[in-house]
Amino acid sequence: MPTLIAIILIFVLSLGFTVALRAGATASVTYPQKRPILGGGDPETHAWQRFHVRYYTMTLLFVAFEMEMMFMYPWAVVFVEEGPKALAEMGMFLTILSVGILYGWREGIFRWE
Amino acid sequence: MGMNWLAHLAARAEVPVFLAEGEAAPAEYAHLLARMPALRMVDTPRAAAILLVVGTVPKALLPQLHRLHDQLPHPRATILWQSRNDLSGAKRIDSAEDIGTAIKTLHSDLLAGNVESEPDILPDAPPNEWRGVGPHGQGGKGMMGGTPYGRPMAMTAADLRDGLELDTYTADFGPFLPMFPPGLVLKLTLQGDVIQTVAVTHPPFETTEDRGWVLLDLLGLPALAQRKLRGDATGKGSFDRLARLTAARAAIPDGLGRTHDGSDVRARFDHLMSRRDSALNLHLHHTGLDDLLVGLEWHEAMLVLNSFDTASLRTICGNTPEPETDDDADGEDDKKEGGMDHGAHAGHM
Amino acid sequence: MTDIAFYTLSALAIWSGWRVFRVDSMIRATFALMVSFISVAGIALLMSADYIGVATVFMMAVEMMVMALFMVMFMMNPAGLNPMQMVHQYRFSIGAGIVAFIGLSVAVLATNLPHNPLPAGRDTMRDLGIELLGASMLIFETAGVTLLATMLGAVALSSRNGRFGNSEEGALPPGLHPGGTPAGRKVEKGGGHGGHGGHGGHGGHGGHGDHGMKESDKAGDKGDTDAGHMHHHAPAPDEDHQHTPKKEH
Amino acid sequence: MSFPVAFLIMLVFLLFGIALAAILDGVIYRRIAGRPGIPVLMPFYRAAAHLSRQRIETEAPDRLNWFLAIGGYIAVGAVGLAVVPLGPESAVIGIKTSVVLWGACEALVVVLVFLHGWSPNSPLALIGAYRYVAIGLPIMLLSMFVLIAAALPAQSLDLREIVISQEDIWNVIRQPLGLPLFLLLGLSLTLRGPFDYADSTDLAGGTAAEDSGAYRAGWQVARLTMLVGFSAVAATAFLGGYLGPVLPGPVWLALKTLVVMVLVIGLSHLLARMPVARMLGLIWKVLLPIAFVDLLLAGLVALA
Amino acid sequence: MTLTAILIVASALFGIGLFGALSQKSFVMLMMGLELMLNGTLLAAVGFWSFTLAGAPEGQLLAILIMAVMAVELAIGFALVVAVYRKRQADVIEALGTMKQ
Repeated sequence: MPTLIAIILIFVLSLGFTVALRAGATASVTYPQKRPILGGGDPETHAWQRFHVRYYTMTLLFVAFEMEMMFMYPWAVVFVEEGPKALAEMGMFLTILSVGILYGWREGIFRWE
Repeated sequence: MGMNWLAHLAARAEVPVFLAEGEAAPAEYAHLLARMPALRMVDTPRAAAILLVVGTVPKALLPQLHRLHDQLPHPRATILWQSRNDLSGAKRIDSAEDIGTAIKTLHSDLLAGNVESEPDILPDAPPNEWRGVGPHGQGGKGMMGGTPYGRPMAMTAADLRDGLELDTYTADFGPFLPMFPPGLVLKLTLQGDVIQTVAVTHPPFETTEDRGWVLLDLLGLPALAQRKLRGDATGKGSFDRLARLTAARAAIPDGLGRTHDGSDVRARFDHLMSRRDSALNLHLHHTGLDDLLVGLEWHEAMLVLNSFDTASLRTICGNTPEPETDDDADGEDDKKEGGMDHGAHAGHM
Repeated sequence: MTDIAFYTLSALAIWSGWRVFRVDSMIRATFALMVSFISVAGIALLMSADYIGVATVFMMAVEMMVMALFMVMFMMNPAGLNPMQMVHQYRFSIGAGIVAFIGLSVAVLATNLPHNPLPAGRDTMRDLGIELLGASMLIFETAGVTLLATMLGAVALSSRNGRFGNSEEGALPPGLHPGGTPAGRKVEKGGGHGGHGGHGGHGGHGGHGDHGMKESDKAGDKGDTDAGHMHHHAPAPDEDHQHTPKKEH
Repeated sequence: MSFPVAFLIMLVFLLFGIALAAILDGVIYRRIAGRPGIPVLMPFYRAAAHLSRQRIETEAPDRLNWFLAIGGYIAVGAVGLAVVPLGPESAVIGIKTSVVLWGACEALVVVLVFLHGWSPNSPLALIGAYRYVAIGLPIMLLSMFVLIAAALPAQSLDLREIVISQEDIWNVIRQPLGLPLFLLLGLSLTLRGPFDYADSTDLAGGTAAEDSGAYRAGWQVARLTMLVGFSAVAATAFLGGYLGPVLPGPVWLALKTLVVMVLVIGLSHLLARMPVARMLGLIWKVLLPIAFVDLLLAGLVALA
Repeated sequence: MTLTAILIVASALFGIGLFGALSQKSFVMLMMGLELMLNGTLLAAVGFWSFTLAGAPEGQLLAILIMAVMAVELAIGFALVVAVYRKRQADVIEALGTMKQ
């Protein structure tokens, strides 16, 4: 509960600070000012688009790999208590997952597709 | 009262200046400006208070200059340095000695309200006519149609690298982007951050400025770039040691931007860092910008662009196809329409 | 105090969950879902689930980030500049949602739930660790294998740079008119891009230099067979604007 | 230490930290650029200059997310600082899983920086946002591994326990690979130097390219907040936090935070940035295996 | 804060998720509905763990597994979306029905 209060307090203060930033400089913005920065150029379309993410396969691998953290945190707490058994089990777990990374590497997913 | 106090503090800051380089700029102007402690060159007009036009911007690029001018936040002012351009309200300076103090004074005056902030040059109207439909007045016809908020939406095209048909973004980039050689305007089509097509709208100006520091800047070493720009005052030995420490050479991918004679960005980087006066003899007869840039992502493309000296880059631009002229512009409309139909079909809209 | 926090967080979770399907912008939809998850994480913290609560934020921030990438990549009008509703069987869905909610709530209210709360001061992290390494060891390792399978499946399905070269790469651009010669220039062998293939090794053999070449040759071989297929499935709307060849990447 | 007192100390720590970080940034930049002078007040003048300029919004921006990105980034950095213990049993956020909470902050940074680049509807900012995600996601794995390694000898995910476990020997010596890897993460979290794929020069400022006026100042403050938060966490996890003779705990913590801050700023000016695809490969193929080795060594040392 | 209240919130989240999963045409939005349903399930699991299991670790394990399911669903789901989009340039569910290649 105190954790939650502290976090909420920090968020309220930070967002309040940003609201104060918004309050300043109220001059209205004109259309020529609004143009996106292109060094003088004028774009044909909106920049928001179906953006081609070049590393999308990597993100899928990452999401699966990152799940391992969920198991690793509790493991770290009991590691010394459980000793070599813990080392062996986590070693096995990480080895299994590393195979996935090696496969991804071989498929070239860490490049810009 | 409160505002005065803020303006008073603000006037003591380094003046944020955005540089717009034109033709026949004063020699070594970048070095000169770098040695002025009261100025700070910024990357984007959004951060600048003063627009400094150096040299003369040719007529063909005046619309771009006007657009750039209007992008600065108020209060703003323009200084024309050895320039034959004409901007209403802008101050002219010709001698190199005065430029530092002139900018500083103008900035203080702006903040104190002694000088009016310059108004927009362009009319206050959206880039395209639009009248929103939809429940909140936004948007146009259908999902992808119309010109919501004054611009159409991007259209799909097949990608070069992996063939996914996602949206493309086409625009003229430059001539006043800090990472572009001055004067260069490229019509780029991007998909994500990868360049799909290149056409030269305007070649770079002829200068003999050494742009080695830009390459350092692009490699994420602004402090070192500044050291190089400020010149020999700090000693060459220490610069070389620092440059080696940063592994800047290793950060450039091997073989990036290779021309037909086999020189790549790394080789040209070495040459720029070594400060030899002789130009690197490049054979660029059949190399166009499309050969060099198409398929590269943005950062790599910028490294390639800035690794050439201006003369070589002008040759390369000469080998590059021109952007479509009016005839083709019709064709382009067709393309848009076609894309729209296609998109609509694919998305069941 | 706890009750105020609980009701606020619950309201936030439900409201942002509802917003997910009501906003136009895909980015807002995704991050509304993230806010819903974070609110649930806050409720978990209230129930002294220190680990699950915080870890939910951690995991869901990442997952929603990835989701946002894909949402923007594949959804038309991703920023919601034009208003839109991409729904079908709307009434049925609303009905199903309400029925599910009411059914579950009634079931909850009708059941006499056992009350056996978490003892105060219990080291739940340690419990979980012991459980993972002891009794539930098999679950833990099975999860590993499942995740591996997920990784392999996801990579195999979505990546087209297989060890046999790109699945569709090297296909020549479609002709200017049906059956015509391919538009655009021929792929240059080597050329200015030779070195670029070395962008991040391909497979265990870290050889970078000549790799792009090899791939382009391979792609070239496949080109002929694939050209027809390309043509038929991707009638590019901008056929006559295709200046550039597909280069080796 | 009661909660309000701890919270106030944290706020003071944060404000001084931000000011000091801004000054240090200027000083180190000038040293490397070969310019004379120590500009102590320049950051404040610069902030005043930002505040006195107009705040421009772009065409049809995502105002809500623009606002949330800046405010959220500040908040997340401050939460990072709040989990750091100022003395025995006196962290503002005293939670048993503070390492995981810090991990959540890291993950949220990626989201917020992405939103900051997404909001203005501008091409260069958008590219910066997407590039940052490519690096920001996988580099979190490094931090998770080295922090778990630091948690092993403490048998707890609580930073307070991690400090206590360093009474004999600091983690920076016990696990020599940990701090360097963690510093790389710090560079990425604070958008600096070789990991500055979001706000880089080749994009004219990237996600910050469209920020003007007060928002520009706000974004810089947010980055500095994150720098302070990160440095304090690094000092706690690897340099023994508040531990030290003679001086009171918070002073030691401040000194160590300062050391990490100097390291991060120095590294950011002295390491070149490589194209993003190369960096992606480097993280997965080189740095991640090193993080594995760090964890393995830490495990063996903890068992020995 | 009682278990009943928590379960009602959880069922509300589940209901909204079900509505989303059924009504959305787009495959990606459908996945968001699924995630929201799992969100409700997660809340219920933590609630049961906290109020009725006396802190038995299996409750937490269940929550972790729910998150793992989300990750797996996300990864495989998006991989499928990419694969389908390659073939069809569409991301709506109807497109899956006509996949016969």
